[in-house]
Amino acid sequence: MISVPPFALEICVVCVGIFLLMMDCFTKVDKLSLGWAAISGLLAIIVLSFLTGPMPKSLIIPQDFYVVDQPALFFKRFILLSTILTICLAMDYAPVYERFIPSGGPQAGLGEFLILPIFTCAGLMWMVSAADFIMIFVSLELVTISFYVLVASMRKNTGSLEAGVKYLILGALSTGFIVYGITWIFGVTGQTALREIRLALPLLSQGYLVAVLFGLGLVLVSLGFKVAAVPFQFWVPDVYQGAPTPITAFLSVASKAAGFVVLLRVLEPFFVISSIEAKLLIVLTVLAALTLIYGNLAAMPQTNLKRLLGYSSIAHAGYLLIGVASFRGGPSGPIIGFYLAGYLLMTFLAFLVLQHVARASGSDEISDFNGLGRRSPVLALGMLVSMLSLAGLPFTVGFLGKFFIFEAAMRSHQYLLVAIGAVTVSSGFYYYLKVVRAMYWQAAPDDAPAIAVAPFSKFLIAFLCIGIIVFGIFPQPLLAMLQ
Amino acid sequence: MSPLLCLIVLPVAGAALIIAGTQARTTAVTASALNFLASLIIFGTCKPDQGYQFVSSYPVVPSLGIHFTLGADGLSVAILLMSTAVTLAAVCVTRTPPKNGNWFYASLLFISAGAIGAFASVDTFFFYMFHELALIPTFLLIGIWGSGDRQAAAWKVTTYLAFGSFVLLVGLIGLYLSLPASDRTFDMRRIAELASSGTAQPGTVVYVLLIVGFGILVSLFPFHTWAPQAYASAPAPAAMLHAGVLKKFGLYGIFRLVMPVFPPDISAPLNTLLLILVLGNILYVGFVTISQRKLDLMLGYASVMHMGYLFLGILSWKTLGLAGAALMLVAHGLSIAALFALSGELRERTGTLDFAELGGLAKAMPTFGLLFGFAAMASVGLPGFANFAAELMIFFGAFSAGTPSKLGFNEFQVATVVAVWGVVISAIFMLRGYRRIFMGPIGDKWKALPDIAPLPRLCVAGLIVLLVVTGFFPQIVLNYVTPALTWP
Amino acid sequence: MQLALFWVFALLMLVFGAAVVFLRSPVSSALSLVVSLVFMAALFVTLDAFFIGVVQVLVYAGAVMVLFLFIIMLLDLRVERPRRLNIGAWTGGGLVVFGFVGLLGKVLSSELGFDMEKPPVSTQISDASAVGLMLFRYFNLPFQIIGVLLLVATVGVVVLSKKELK
Amino acid sequence: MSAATVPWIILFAPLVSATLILFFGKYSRKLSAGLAIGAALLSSALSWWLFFQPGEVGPNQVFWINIPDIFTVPIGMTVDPLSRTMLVVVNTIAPLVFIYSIGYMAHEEGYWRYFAGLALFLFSMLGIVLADNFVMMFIFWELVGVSSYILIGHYYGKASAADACKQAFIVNRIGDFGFMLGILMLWFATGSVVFGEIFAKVPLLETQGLYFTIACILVFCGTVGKSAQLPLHVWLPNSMEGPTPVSSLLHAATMVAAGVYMLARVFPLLIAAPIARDVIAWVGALTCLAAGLMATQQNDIKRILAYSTISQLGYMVLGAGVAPVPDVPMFHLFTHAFFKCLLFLCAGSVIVALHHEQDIWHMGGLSRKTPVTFACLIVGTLALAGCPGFSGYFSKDLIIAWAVVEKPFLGWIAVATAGLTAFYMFRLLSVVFLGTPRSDHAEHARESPAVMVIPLILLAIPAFGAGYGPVEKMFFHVEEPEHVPELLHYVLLAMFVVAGGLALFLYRNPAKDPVVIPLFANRLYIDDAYNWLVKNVQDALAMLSGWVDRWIVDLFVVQIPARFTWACGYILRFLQLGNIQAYAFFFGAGVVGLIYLLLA
Amino acid sequence: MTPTLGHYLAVSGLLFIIGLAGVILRRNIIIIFMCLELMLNAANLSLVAFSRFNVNVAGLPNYNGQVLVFFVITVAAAEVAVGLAIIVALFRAKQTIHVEDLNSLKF
Repeated sequence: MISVPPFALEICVVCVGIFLLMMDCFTKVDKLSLGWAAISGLLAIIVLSFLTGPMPKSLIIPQDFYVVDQPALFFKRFILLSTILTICLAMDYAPVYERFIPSGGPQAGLGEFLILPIFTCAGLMWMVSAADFIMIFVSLELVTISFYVLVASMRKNTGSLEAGVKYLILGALSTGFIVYGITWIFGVTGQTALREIRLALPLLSQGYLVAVLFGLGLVLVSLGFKVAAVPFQFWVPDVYQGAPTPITAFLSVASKAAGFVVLLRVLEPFFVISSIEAKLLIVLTVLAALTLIYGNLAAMPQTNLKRLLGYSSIAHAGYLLIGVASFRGGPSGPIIGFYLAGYLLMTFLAFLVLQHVARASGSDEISDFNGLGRRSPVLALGMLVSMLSLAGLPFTVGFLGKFFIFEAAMRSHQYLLVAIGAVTVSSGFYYYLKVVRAMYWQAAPDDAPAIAVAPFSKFLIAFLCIGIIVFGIFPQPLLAMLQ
Repeated sequence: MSPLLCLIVLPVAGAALIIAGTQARTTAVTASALNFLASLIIFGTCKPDQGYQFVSSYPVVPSLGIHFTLGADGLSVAILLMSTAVTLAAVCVTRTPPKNGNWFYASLLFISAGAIGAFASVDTFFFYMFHELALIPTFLLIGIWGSGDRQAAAWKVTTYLAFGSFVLLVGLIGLYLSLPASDRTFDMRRIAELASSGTAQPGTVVYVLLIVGFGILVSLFPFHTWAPQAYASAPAPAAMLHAGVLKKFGLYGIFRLVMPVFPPDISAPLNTLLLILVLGNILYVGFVTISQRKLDLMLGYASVMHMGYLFLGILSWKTLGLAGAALMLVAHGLSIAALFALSGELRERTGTLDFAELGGLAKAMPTFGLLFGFAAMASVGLPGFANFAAELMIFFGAFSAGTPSKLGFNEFQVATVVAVWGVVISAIFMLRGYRRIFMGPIGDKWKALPDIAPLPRLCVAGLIVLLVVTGFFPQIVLNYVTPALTWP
Repeated sequence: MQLALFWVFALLMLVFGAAVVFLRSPVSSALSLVVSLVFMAALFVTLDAFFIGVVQVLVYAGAVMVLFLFIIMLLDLRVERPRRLNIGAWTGGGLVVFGFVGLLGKVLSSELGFDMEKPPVSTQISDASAVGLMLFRYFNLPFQIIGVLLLVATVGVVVLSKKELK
Repeated sequence: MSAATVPWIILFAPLVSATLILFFGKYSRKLSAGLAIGAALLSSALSWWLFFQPGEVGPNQVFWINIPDIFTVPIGMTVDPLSRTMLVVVNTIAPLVFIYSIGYMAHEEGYWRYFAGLALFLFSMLGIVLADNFVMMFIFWELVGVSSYILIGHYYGKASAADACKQAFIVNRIGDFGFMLGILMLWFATGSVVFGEIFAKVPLLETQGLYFTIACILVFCGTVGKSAQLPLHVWLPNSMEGPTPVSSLLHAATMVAAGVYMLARVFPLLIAAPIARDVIAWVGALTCLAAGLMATQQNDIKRILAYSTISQLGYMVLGAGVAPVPDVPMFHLFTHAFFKCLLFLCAGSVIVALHHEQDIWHMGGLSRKTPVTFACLIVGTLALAGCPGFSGYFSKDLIIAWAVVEKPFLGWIAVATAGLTAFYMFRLLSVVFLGTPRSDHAEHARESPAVMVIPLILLAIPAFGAGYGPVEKMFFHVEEPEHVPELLHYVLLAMFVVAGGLALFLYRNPAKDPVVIPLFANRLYIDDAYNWLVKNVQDALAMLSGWVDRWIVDLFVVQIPARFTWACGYILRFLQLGNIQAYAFFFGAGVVGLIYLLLA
Repeated sequence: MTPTLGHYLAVSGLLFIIGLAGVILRRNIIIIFMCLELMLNAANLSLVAFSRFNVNVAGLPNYNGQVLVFFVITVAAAEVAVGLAIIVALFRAKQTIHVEDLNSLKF
């Protein structure tokens, strides 16, 4: 039984990335084969992640800022999987991508487009096991900067560029806030490691707690920015709409997930101070409420599916924030993990189908789905499943996620949030079913183009559908991984 | 594999096959016919007085006490039989729509599977999940193949029921959390035990949540407005399944999760209010029904109105009223299904259900008129049909409910008086409808209408025969349901 | 003496910082940014953080500013097109700014500990070596990550600005 | 065949035949008629056999609903003198009518429907007669309603017939509403629905004076609906839309008699509730007066008979209200059954003879064309008008006598009505049969076929003789009240002579009605009042609530919340201005707000 | 008489706010970007101040802060590089770097 040290995982990821960059740079291989190589490499790393042993007691990476616990491992796999799916989508997206690249040849820029997510993946994996503010900051920045590049990388598409700039400015703004926040927390506690902070906090005088709260607030702001919590969500719809579809999916799943993991990690030490805990309860509740309302309600009038999914990702951030806000009922980590896992499946499924339809019709409008039920049953079925799961219909993983969330909320007496949930869930049904209506009620326009679905995409759709339904009925395996 | 599981799996498998592309109609008919036979066998082998049988349980989320537990006692067995019968009838009377009919049949089977699953579940969690399964098929059925203002109706019913069932979900979670943390479970039996032993004390809030949640699903006044419109625009088989079978979910839930759990001191304070709502269903909706000018809307409102009787029987909180309500549940399912089947047939023939345009059709279609007459009389609550026995028991139960042994009138008795007047009201609108459509001089354009086709005739006749049998021998059903509805 | 120096540096830094915001021509904004950052470096020095000060001057005045000016020249940005005063933006901005000032005041006034004088430090080891040691011993992993980050940045810049990708 | 099983056969034979007709009748007219008549004859024979069985036939019950020691509804047969008598009456008249129908319906369509309806009707009536508990009686009560619906609506193609049957059913339902409540109250008080057990608890009930009285009056509502007492009598004249044999069955033996029979059945209760009896007596007296008045101005031969029926039923109810024993009204029911059936059948044969002409002003001079019918009609008329020596005389005068003794005022009302009866019957007689024909139909009228005439003759016999001592003794034991005022009989006799003579004098072959009293001709405007109520109250209310449901309830429960949510979303999305500065501003504002929350 | 911690914090806070104000008020993306740099540096100033005023038993300042400053500067540099690249790409595509012109994605 071989066992690798956990931090080897990220190193392997980075090595894969660098190796592929070299290949891309110095050889004339077909870029898509790079993608396959990346996928297989990351798959191998997932396998590897099941062989990790305990952290070696070495000075190189002190426990203080690199923890590897069960959730962290789960999320590493989660992120690896989402990266793989992103690369699959990206390979499928290649034809569209090439249209928007100032190209000096076939498959221009595709290599970078397929390889950069690997580094993002490494950054995310570091994020989920970061336990020190410096570590958090650095890995966060790695992720953010690589996303700047990926979002803006379709240079001949003004939408992509505009999205890039918006993400850049607001992202940098939130970077400023997190740095300033970290500054204050460090300044008052004299520590950057969460464990140390936890120890230091109880010794502080009342006045310093104000400063701690100030810093914590600033950190919350920029984490809220990452997970798209209202009122820091403004970038989301625009960037989602503008960015290349695979990147949008990657953003909405992986980056949000990592954001939530960090959020939980960062909040945890501050709960020891009861006054801070009370304040946090209020703030988180308010954030969750605003996010729920804004995301769900503003999604209702949308007509562009990509943008709609942007709003829906805000909405789901809201549900996840309910989970965060109901920490009083017990640890909300597993619940959030489960919800995110489900969210991964259904979001990638949705974007996969969207990508096919959009490539055929040339736009992301919901009306492009008219009559899909007869034009391409497979895609329609996939979209149906993912929409129902997003809406939270039973026998899909989405329902279980919501169920666990609201169970926790009731358990911790968050009745306000539950009440808001009643409204938002039913409006959620409305806007997700808008897509179903387009697919099955509306007749297809006569000039509706035929949609080709590669066998591999079919396989992916089937895989994701099955995942959604199976975990919607037998969640136990996932939950076991999270305990 | 437990027989109940196969009851659920058969329709689902049928739907899957249909989507996969087998011949839709034959598959659906075989699946539902087999299901009907299976439920007959179950009905025969079930021993009503021995509580839950055919129990089979698979753990799903042990940490939360969620198990996939199937089981059936007399009550659920009776309702299951009704459900499968109605499903069979619905599938048979279906006229395969021109475009993607396979989805039509698949949706029907899914609705049926959802209802059956709900009635066969002992685990509250799956009980809920199965009911939700029927939401989207309804949406598709009404939205794609509906008539009239189908889109508005489909949106309304879907979002509204989604809202209602979320309220219900919250209520169920509340119930779950009100159990002692040591043994929290979703098992109905255990919940009932814990509640009766007093270890679990769910509060009034939970009670209200459950009543409102179930009430919305059962179209309790004033949450009823989704129902008539939906049934009016739904294709006949969908209306049959939804009004006949699926809607009964709410009442079944009250039998299972409200009756045994909440002691009178929680339920009593709200009785007056609920009675007022029930009278709203019977009297107010009754008048609304009288004012309808189209058959489909009239039937929709009528089914809403009859829910009032059911609720009255339930509120009586007495075995007599409850048994009556359970009998009514079966009877109403059968009769409303027959009525919707016929009105669907009628729409297929005449293209309109407007009283003003129809008339004297019995001349052209005597058998049709006869069958409709039977079904109408059944739903009016004429002796000889199960509905009468049910209404009778409900009235007796409700009249004797409330603070007992006092000959002065309490609120229940007042309510009963009004409810009995509802019998007159339902006679008024049913006979009016019958007179407008089937009696009087016949219009020229209807003279050539062909009489009802053999297969629909067979289905409707079958339903009516069931009604008559249970009407002559209500004891058959009562023997099954009564043990399930008597608590210490 | 130290206090006087501090105020000089601080005020100049703030003034030029404000200049970045309020000057209309990008070039002058950029230049005043440089100046402001240089004075900040001076403040670093007053805090005995010589190494950081030097890095500050090198990286910002040296690299970043050049980059900025270069781009500005490349795009030859003229004076920002004359703006009609955007009331909404200004009132909004003002509100946010004053709100933030208020918060900052609240925080600073909440604790006497902030009024402490500079504690004396033993100066036998230079801060450069100290920071270096920390960096390579203790913060090794973040340091590696920064490496990856720079790699990504490089690739990204290439992807984003190469005239014709191959 | 034991006496215990006979009632079941009697009861279910008609149902079986009805079912068979329902399935096979449409294939052969003979078959349907044969089945129905066979069943009728069978149960008739058995009834007579049962009538001569000595002694009580023990309670033989099966349970219809049985929730032990909570609620049990048996289906049981009572065989006591009362039900025996009623069985005989019903089962003697029914076969005759069935047979008569062969001729009457010979050329009608819907033959099997008709006979199935008749059989079902008979079944329901027998059920009422044999019922041994309230619920069972209520069941058949309703079934009578529905079978009358089927039969009255036989010509459903005619709008008037369709409306009539609907009205009949609904009005009966209204009566049943009261009946049901009465049953509920009695059950709640005694815990049982079986007559015997309830009667046993009468002493306990008497302690609950008001409650008990209300219960009895509510039960009486059933009678009001079923035997067409004021104010629910309107359906009966309209029910003349049905075929004439149906009317005769309806009025003579089955439907309307049910109400009176029920009163007799629950007599032990009524005895204990004096106030309720007063109500009953008053309703009866008023009904018989009002109906008599209305009858004097009708022009449709069947409607005249219909109102006379109502009036006679009024007598019976009055009798139930005043007499000490149920046999008094039952006796009148008994005699009335025969002569009223006879009268209707005569009317029927007249109508057939005139090719379904019913307006008496298109008849006349039929005495020579249809002698047999004429003779039978005279017998019936004399019996109905209470001519001494005819059956009606005995029974009616008995009731009047009791009324005069117990409640003089009501008594004299009854006496007056007796005069009215004579008047309108002789009016009918002379207008239809005497004088000259007023239409060519009447010119060429011809006696009906034997299958219709023979029942007439058969019925004429009891119509004449059913009132005499031996027959009376055989079925009832009634005694005159003591000290009846002597002149009562002379007054009645005078009434008969004067009124009859007056009628014959007034209506000696006039072209049109010499006496015109709109108030009576328009049936005291009661029907109009009902129409007004239905139109302006019920339907208006329905419209209103329909509107409310559409525009108020739906608005507040569904539309407004939905629209509001959507509108909120629509507004919220405009926060997404697309302008980075705006985003930065919101961002900053968010930061400030959040930290204020934290530090506050 | 030396400046206290509070002085440094106040000054850096003001600088931070100035940067924020710039981000909100200016419409030229490059200048907005400069203002962001300003904010980062303000943060650095207070970091250094904190690390200087928080002396451990050995009499050494808390160097974690300065390490973080070092990282921040590096990251900022990288960010500037990428950001300017994006801005250049934008300018090439749309011939503008004014925020008003970036409103094709909204609502």
